[in-house]
Amino acid sequence: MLFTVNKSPLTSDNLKTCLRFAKKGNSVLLYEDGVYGAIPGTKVESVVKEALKSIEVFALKEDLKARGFGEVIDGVKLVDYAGFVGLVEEHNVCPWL
Amino acid sequence: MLFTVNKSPLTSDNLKTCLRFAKKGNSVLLYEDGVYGAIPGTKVESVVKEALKSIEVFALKEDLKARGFGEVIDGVKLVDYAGFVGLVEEHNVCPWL
Amino acid sequence: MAGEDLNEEERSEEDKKKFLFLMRKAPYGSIYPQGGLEVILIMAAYDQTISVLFADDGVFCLKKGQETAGIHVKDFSSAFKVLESYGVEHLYVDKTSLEERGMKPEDLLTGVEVVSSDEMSGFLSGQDVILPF
Amino acid sequence: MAGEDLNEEERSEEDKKKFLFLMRKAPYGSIYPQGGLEVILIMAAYDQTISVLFADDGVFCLKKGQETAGIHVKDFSSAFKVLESYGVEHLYVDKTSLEERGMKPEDLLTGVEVVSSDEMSGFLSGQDVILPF
Amino acid sequence: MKFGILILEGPYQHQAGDSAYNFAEAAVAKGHAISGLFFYCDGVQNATTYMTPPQDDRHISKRWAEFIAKHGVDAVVCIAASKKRGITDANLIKGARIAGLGQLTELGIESDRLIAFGD
Amino acid sequence: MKFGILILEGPYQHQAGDSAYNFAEAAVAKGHAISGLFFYCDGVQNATTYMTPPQDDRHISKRWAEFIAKHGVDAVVCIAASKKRGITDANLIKGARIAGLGQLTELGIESDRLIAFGD
Repeated sequence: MLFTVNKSPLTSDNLKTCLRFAKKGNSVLLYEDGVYGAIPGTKVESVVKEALKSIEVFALKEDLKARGFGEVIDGVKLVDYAGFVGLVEEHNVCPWL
Repeated sequence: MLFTVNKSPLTSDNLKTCLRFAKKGNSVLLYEDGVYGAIPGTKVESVVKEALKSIEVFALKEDLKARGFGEVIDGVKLVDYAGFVGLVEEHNVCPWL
Repeated sequence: MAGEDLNEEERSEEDKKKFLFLMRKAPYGSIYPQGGLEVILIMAAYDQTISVLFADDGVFCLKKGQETAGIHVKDFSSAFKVLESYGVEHLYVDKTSLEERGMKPEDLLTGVEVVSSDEMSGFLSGQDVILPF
Repeated sequence: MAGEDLNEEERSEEDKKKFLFLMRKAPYGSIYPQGGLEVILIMAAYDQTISVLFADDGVFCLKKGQETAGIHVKDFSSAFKVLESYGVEHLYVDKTSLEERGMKPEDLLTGVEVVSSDEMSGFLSGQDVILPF
Repeated sequence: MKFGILILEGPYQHQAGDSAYNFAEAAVAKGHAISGLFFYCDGVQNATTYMTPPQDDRHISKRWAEFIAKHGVDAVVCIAASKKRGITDANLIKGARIAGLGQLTELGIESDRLIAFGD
Repeated sequence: MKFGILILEGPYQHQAGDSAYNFAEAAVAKGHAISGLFFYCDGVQNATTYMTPPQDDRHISKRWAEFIAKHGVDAVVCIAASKKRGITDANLIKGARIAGLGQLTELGIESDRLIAFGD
């Protein structure tokens, strides 16, 4: 299962509630404003670090770059749109809008 | 100053960040999905109760009724649309969208 | 689409897909829950497996006593009551979401199964299509 | 509108209004920040007092190094750099919002005044018009 | 008092346009003047004559047109936002006009209060 | 694989429509088929020919029309949502068709994956 999260976790609870449903072995893709969850040093960094213990977290490179960020929290994997498509090949998708 | 808040505080940080800027004597109007902040027993009730110590909190009756609620946290004042207009007569407005 | 000429009788059990409607948004603030409801009512005419999960602000969709006259929009909440008669298999409500909103099952306008997010995790993975509204 | 035939020279200092643009939304996810920016650039031609406060996700609008080619939308961030030359009086950034996002003033693409929400409270009350974007 | 109203979201998708309308109605019912409506961003979609909602639902653009006519309100639809979204004089509700963002500044200057509805 | 794509937000206001387009482009670039596009709620606005965005900005409906033609994709625009928002055959992009919500069910059945973009 791939959860796709597009809201900024700095202002929305979306990522947190998504993680309540994401179980071991699931993946979460952060895209659009969701990518702010991938950058280091924010107030939600600990939430993402905790999640990384049991699930895979991806961030969409194009959206990160658009927003002026490159570096991500250790363990978060960067994917481009082709990688996004690859994740959808591998998993059923649960869009967490 | 009247802050108008239209997002559900159960999923959005809007109400919390608004309250950081609202100082003693200011007012906050909860409308649209913002009215969920006015109902008793939610996980954000304590935030609203704390706010009521220094500011006035209003909730739009029409939006509450539409959503199936009537009862509100002690101290929250109900206004109808005429009351909303009255609040805007009295205060400059800061829409906290 | 190729599927158009298949009618429901022609679909065998194995052809059925599992559709889950994930209702996570409050009613009236946006069109989403109403939009989801309209899809469910149409999809019910197809012979598929349909479940609905209400989580986060989506649980507010099921609140009893909605009266929308004052905001001049259509009250669509009563339609949620008929979903079971439309053949929707399961109506689930996330327990934590309900509790965080100070709500009890008796506040809801239809009978639902209150479930934990742990129980739902596996269920989500078993769905073919998840539609978010 | 009656005001249309007044040009800026004809307005006395007392006629000036204080406009505050409250930028609280992240760029690109929605049109809001770009919409606000376009209003500011037009309003600058009028002889009014304009301030901008970046708070919450709005501080992300000022992040250096935005490159939008990959998502095929226009990068409008450079326009924020020219606001002061357009006569915008103050560019404020809320300190807490910046800190919660792990950002420092040097991450921002233009010089701003970093302020506390306490300082801003009084300032907000003194505005004639607050436009949220 | 003179109230200006800014509408930033389109019809049916978000409640913002409904709230703006309900507020405007309540304001005139209390004897206030609406100094102007400004439709911006997706808000411009509220002003299209092309919508044909179901009979049992509100007709958002017709409702605004009637409000504008009844109370003689100046209603401005942002030209840049309209171009992006396909609003032209051909599908603009009666009583509204397409104009630039300068009109929003004018509205802010002319109004005792300018209140925004969006998402 | 066959990917179905559901678009729930309108053009320019939210990133959802852009993300859907970028995803669809990347999917065909990887050799996948797009089994269908379904435009619902404000998403129907992506399919209007009436938009005339600035030269230096993307033309969202033209981009979809070109994508649909190039890859022979079935693109359905929800009839109920279109009526509320003024989309008709008169302003519908080439290659798209207006139809009912049953088509979304069909798309779900026909696709290996159905992925939604919204807000």
